[in-house]
Amino acid sequence: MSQDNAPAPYARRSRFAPRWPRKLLGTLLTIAVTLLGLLFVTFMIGRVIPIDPVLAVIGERATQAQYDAVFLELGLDKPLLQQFLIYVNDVLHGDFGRSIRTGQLVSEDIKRVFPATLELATLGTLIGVFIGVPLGVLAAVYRDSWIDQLARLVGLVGYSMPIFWMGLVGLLVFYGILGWVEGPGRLGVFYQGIVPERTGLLLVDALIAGDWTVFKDAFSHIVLPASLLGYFSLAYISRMTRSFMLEQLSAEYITTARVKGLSEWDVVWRHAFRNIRIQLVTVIALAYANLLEGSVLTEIIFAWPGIGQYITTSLLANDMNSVLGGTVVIGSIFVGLNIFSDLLYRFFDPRAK
Amino acid sequence: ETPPNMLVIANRIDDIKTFDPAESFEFAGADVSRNVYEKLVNFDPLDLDAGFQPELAESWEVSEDGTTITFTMAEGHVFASGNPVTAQDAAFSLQRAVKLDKTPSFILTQFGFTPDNAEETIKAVDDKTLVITLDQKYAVSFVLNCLAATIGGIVDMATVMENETDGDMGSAWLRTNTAGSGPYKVVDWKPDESVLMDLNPNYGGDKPAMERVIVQHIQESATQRLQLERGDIDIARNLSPEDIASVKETDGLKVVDELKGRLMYWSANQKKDMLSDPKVLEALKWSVDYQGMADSFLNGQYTVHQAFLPLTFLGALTEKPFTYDMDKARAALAESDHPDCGPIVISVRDAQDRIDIAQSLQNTWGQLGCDVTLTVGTGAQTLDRYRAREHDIYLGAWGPDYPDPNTNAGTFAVNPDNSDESGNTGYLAWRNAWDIPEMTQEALAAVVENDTDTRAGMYIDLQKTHQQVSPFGIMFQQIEQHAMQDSVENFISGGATTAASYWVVTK
Amino acid sequence: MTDTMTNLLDIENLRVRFPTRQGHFDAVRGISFSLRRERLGIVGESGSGKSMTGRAILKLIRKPGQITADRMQMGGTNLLTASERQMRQIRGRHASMIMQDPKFSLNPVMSVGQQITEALLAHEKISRRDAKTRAIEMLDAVAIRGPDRVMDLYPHEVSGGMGQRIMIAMMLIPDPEILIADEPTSALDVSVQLQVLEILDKLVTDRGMGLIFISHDLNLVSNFCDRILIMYAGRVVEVCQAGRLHEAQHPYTRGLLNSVPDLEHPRPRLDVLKRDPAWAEAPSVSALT
Amino acid sequence: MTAIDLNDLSVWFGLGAERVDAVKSATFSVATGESFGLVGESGSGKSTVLRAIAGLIDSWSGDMSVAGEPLGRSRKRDFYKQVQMVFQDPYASLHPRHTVDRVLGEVLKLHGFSDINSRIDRLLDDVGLGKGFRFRYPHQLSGGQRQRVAIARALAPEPRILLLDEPTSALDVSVQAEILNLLSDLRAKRRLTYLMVSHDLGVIGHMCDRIAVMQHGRIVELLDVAQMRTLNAAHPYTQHLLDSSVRAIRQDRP
Amino acid sequence: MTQTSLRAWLLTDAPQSRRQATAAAWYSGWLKLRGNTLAMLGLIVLVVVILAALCAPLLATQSPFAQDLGARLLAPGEQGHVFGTDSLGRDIWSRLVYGARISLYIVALVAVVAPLLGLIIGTVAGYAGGVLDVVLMRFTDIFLAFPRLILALAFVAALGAGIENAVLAISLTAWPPYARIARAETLTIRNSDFIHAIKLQGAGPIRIIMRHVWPLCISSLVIRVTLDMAGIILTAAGLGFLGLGAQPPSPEWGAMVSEGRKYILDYWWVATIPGLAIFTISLAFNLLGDGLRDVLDPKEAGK
Ligand SMILES: Nc1ncnc2c1ncn2[C@@H]1O[C@H](COP(=O)(O)OP(=O)(O)OP(=O)(O)O)[C@@H](O)[C@H]1O
Ligand SMILES: Nc1ncnc2c1ncn2[C@@H]1O[C@H](COP(=O)(O)OP(=O)(O)OP(=O)(O)O)[C@@H](O)[C@H]1O
Ligand SMILES: [Mg+2]
Ligand SMILES: [Mg+2]
Ligand code: NI
Repeated sequence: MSQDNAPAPYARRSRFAPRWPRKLLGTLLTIAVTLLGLLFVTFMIGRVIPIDPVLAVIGERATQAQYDAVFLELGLDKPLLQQFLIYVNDVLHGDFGRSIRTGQLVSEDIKRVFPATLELATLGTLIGVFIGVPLGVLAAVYRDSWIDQLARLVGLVGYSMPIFWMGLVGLLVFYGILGWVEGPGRLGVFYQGIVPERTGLLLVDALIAGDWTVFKDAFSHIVLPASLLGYFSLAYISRMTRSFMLEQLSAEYITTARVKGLSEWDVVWRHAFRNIRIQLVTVIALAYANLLEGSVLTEIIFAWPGIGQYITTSLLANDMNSVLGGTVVIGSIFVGLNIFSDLLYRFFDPRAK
Repeated sequence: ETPPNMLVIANRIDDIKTFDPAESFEFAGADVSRNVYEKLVNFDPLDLDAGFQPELAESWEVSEDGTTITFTMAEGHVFASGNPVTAQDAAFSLQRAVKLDKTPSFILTQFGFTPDNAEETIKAVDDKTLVITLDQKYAVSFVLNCLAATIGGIVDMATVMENETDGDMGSAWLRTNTAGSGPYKVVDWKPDESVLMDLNPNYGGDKPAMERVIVQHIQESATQRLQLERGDIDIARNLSPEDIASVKETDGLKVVDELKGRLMYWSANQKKDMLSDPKVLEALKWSVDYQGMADSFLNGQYTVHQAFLPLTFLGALTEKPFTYDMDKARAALAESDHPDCGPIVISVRDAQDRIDIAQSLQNTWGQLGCDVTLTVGTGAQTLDRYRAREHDIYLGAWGPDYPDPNTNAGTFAVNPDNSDESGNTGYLAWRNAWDIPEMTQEALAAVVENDTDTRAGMYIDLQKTHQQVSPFGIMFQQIEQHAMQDSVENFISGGATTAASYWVVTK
Repeated sequence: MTDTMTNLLDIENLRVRFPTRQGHFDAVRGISFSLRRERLGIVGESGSGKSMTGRAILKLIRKPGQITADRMQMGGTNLLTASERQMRQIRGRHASMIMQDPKFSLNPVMSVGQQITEALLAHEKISRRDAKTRAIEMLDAVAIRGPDRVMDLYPHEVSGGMGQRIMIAMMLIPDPEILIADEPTSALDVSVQLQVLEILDKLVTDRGMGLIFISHDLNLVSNFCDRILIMYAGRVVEVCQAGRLHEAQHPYTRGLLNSVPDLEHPRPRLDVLKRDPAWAEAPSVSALT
Repeated sequence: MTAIDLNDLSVWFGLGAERVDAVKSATFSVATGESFGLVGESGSGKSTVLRAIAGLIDSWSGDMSVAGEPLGRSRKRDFYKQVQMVFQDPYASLHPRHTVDRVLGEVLKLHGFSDINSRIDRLLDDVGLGKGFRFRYPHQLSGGQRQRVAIARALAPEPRILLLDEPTSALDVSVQAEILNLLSDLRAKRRLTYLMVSHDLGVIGHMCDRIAVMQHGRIVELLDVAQMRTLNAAHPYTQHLLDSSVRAIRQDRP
Repeated sequence: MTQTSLRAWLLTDAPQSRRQATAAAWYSGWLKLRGNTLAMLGLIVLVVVILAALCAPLLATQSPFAQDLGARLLAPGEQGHVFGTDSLGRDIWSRLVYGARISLYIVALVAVVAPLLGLIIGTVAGYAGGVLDVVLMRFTDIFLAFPRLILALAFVAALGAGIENAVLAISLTAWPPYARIARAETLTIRNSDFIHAIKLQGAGPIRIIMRHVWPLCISSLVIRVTLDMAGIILTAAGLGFLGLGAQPPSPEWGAMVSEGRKYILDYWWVATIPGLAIFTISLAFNLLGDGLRDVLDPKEAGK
């Protein structure tokens, strides 16, 4: 089913402005409203949680005087709404505050951890797409045959496995026993700091620097967690592809294509697949967004210093600045991907114009 | 395989917030600090039992009245920047810690230093002489032990002040940068990921064998072990007992045990009627399977210990009066006012070893007839409740803040004002609402006793009473088990008194 | 013309069977007919198996469905034994089919031009450019104005009548000998309907094509076709010459004829068809020639 | 007396640049007991007129009155005791998860009838479905049977006026005959007024007394059935429509 | 009634009573489901798990909480422990069967709360349209854009750890997709003729939403929910993994995996057996959900 992934209907246009600026304005307004809401909810959660943010700063041994000083410093004496407005104002100036936990600017932290997640999620999604889509198409074409059943089983296994358990087992087998891949972390210790950091994406940086040994090592580190995440999203992508394809393959225009004497390959890929591309983009965007936010457990197990782990650890340490910052980033990406797939939809589907 | 001049360690280091010695108060931070900053006095990693030794200060003199200590600075210590270490640097560093008044500052301020008087009380007379004035007489060992703590690290005044912003005395810069005279300097720190240290080219001591040290943050024990087995790391510091057991069996790997200062204890809130009944407390203390836990899931990582001073500390009490004895426990409970034992809630934070201990307590106390439930929360959550004195039983761990017996005596056995208003959250006795005016006096008396043996005796007596009457059920002392490649020698994580030292390691 | 007498298609005892949970269901039950260069109409009520017959000829029945027959001969080819590969050669090239509803039968995300040239490129070694020229000519031939422009349109941008004509152009461009038109006009307005029929008519007369015209509109078929098969419940109950439809004997045919309200001949009540179970059981009437 | 009176009715959809004027100042009236037909090409606004009368569209201007009562923006339940509608597609007009019994029962309950059981039986009888159909789901019914249920539902509140939107266009000719006969019978029995849309002039000619021809949202001509039969139309569009529905299709027929 | 006549009674196309109509509708769904081997496999597994949960006291060989520090980490089969023992010497098999209760409880609770919330918000937004739609959908978007585990963690942190709170937190994070589905479904339904028809009887919006729109949305929700079951258990397990799910010593499966992960290299079964249990039950739910898709999807039923 595709309904749940349908791009969000964006706010109604005002009556006055001409068409496309109005559309743009509406989209921007929607993003703004959504993000503001996101900020508000996160902020409220941060304040409602019955954990003392001051304690997170000063730790177990502090005296009451130190406590009071930090209380004032964090602006906790001000009314909630004012605190929120101050926060929004800061965020608008690109200032997410300082992380209590790492002692660094949250924006710096995110600049560091986000590329790690981005790299992992991107590779994971690519794996998911390159295996999941053909698998889904095959399953649909050979509906109810053993291929379909196999694809279903493979997909559902991916959907059902506890990812943290598979992570540990994968690590044990492929790293511990077989030694096919490198272990936890993003890069072997000897390779650290060799290639200059440009994008923060190690694979890309290594390519830019033309350093193959670093590239190989980084790839060997990422391949296992990425495959796991890929497998997880593969499940979702292939199930969705299958149901989209089934819908298209039963459409009348497919028979038309067959009547023309087209080969099966053309019928499936040129005709049916063309029609699901756009739905598929939405699904892939969603899967991608899910990997960006949802790989916390994988990150922990593979010691992957990514944003999921960052936010979770921060949350457990009640480091709300980091949590808010990370959430805003992930939320924005989510909204961004949503809008991107919406735009793609408008751009590619001749019917949407 | 790791290169011969490089040490790779897997450890949980996500608690590092800063490297600034005036602020740093975490285990992983202390490890870094010890290798980067030198102190006036310090511990020799190869002979920790010898106690503090001269380092930046080559000698010191105590005035007649015991309130003034004059240090003479040693030659040949140079900061990584190339600046020599002077008394001005030392004075600046200590004043700075007092003035910044961050969490660990109490270690210094307990001697009467305040942000206002710091410039007078801590003073560099010349490049070589530092004079410290205390508000009263203290045991010299107490003072010097405190100066050997992380907060006693001496920073490079010139470099730090160059990087000052908004009058913060360089504290923003020192979070992520180091300016010390120790064997190493931090080259790169990626929070939750790794710390990279290289040699300090100006280090005055012998050139360490390890020219580069990398500490990687690896959360999972299984992951650390796999890395060790594959030779990707030299040392794994957080292996579970089961993983340790297997490493012991593996060729080419070895395990080194080191007693740490961390205690595992439970404590009962004295505001709760039933839990303030001494007989109930006694019953609870008898019905803990100390040895069973130490031999099973805590195997090798904790040793049974029942006094508030950890072994290897001055005056540590080795007696372990309580065993797992259900008969005695039942008898004690029967004598109490609560023979049926009411509901008990154990607050425990979300760490697996603590949850395991809590489950064992739940099991054995359950056999007494108590209805025990657990609430697991994040560290901050449980601590919050503890500080607000809302818990029933808190299952916690306590590590000494500085290498002097007062660190634990001052919190387990001191409670100057038990009122809610006083908010004396720094004292564990207060957190458990345990009102002990006499014991407080006794503990404070030990602080000023300058004769070391007498002082030790005072602490032993204090602990003996404490063991029997306190609402604290101290159960275990931590043993850190480091698993490492056979070739690694001299890795010492600092025992109960200090942190890890990398500069003596060879392989 | 001499070859108007040769049969383009011979079908004997054609069955289309679908397995269902309650046993199997025969949508077409043993019908026989042949097609020459003529207009052969197939009429019958909804579900009587008209479309299935059309699709069975091109072996386009979807998966669980099965086709059986004693004979299926198209020109020199035995369709029964033809492989899927051979069938692809036949489809489009030798026999084509116009689908019921242009709205659903054109690929919504491919331009009209792409869809038409594709049919050509699948069968002939021809450059894209030439294919395009041919496609424009073809669109012109089916009376589409501004064919260059229409080539770049997407199906949702053309009206139903245009869509139907595009379908026709698409199916005719490889120049097939047999065209099956499945209710090509039922979705159209009366006026557009006429245009489409005119085009089809011209093709049969000018190109000598064989046309199978499927419809449920008796009047239309009787006016347009040469021969008519009347289907009921998967069988052919009657075959007659188009001009003589009004003389049809079978009660089902008569019933159908009488139930249509006629503007010119009003009746107070319409006759209602009384179905006789025997109709469904009677053997199929052969329409072989 | 007039059952339906439309004066200068305009209906539009959407706002601003997207506005579609579906009906433009339509004016006609239907007498009580009369059967009035609405014809025109696809998209000319026939259904829209019916839906506006039924109160399913808000964006309209002009005057409408039913049985002498002017209609406002919202309709009371009483209005629906007067006017009911039958939709084009019997496959879409029944709730796929409700049995016939439930469909009719709910309507009767909404209109406050108490003897629901007997009424359902009677309604089913009226539309020529036996009691055997009462507990079936739509998927167990043929198209014609579904349309009968839809008609039964429309008859349930005992309305005076039925709006029929192409009630047979989705059906076979043979089934169409049954439904058309049923509608004629009901009209005779219950003295109903019909406003009926169809694009099949044969059906309209069979059922209606007068017709209105619509093109591009406008009513271009009103004529009675006799004029229609004699192909006597003034407006060229009507003429064309009549022509094409009776003209021979092949000119070259020998 | 004999068997054949019962079957005929159920298979009838012309039911004679309300009861028969409902029964026949269920029976035909059942037949369809039965035709799907994999879905049946899923169903059977689920039935077995439910039975196991119900009969836990009978099946368990000892108390799920009984510790025996002397017999810890035994391998499957040793000393009569079918699946071995865990780190506190508790019998894994007994914990597993008792744990089934908790896992099923979580699933059942979430499966009721989240879709209901989504259904209400989605259908109201879809049916009302206009400002209410925009507001509700913005609201949904905000929650959808939230990192899910983070939101759940935050809720749990706010409410305190524990299974009920975990369930609540998961529900609060799980509803937005359901709201989206329900809204999309409502949008297609709300302009259909049968809704017009009931409007023409003067029915009010609440009645239309509850009695006419809901029944149609529910089928696509049910399909989606069964597919999500696995995710729910896994999220709960994930919370347990982070120590925020069920409280020890409760034998919740996720918590069991999390406890056992320390031992995975040498005592693989401690984490693997509950892991396999989670895997099995979620696979079962997925297979069943996949089958239900065929049974419930009105689009398919129409054909
Ligand atoms: N996949 C299928 N499985 C089972 N029965 C089918 C299937 N496809 C079609 N049928 C049945 O085959 C019969 C013939 O269908 P067909 O489409 O040929 O009818 P038709 O005469 O073309 O009707 P219409 O005028 O409505 O197009 C119908 O009763 C239909 O229900
Ligand atoms: N909900 C709507 N939103 C926008 N435009 C609409 C809507 N409903 C109908 N229209 C437009 O109004 C015009 C009239 O539509 P209407 O359905 O009344 O035509 P019709 O005469 O009934 O045609 P048909 O014979 O095809 O049913 C058409 O152009 C149609 O596109
Ligand atoms: Mg057909
Ligand atoms: Mg209409
Ligand atoms: Ni979907």
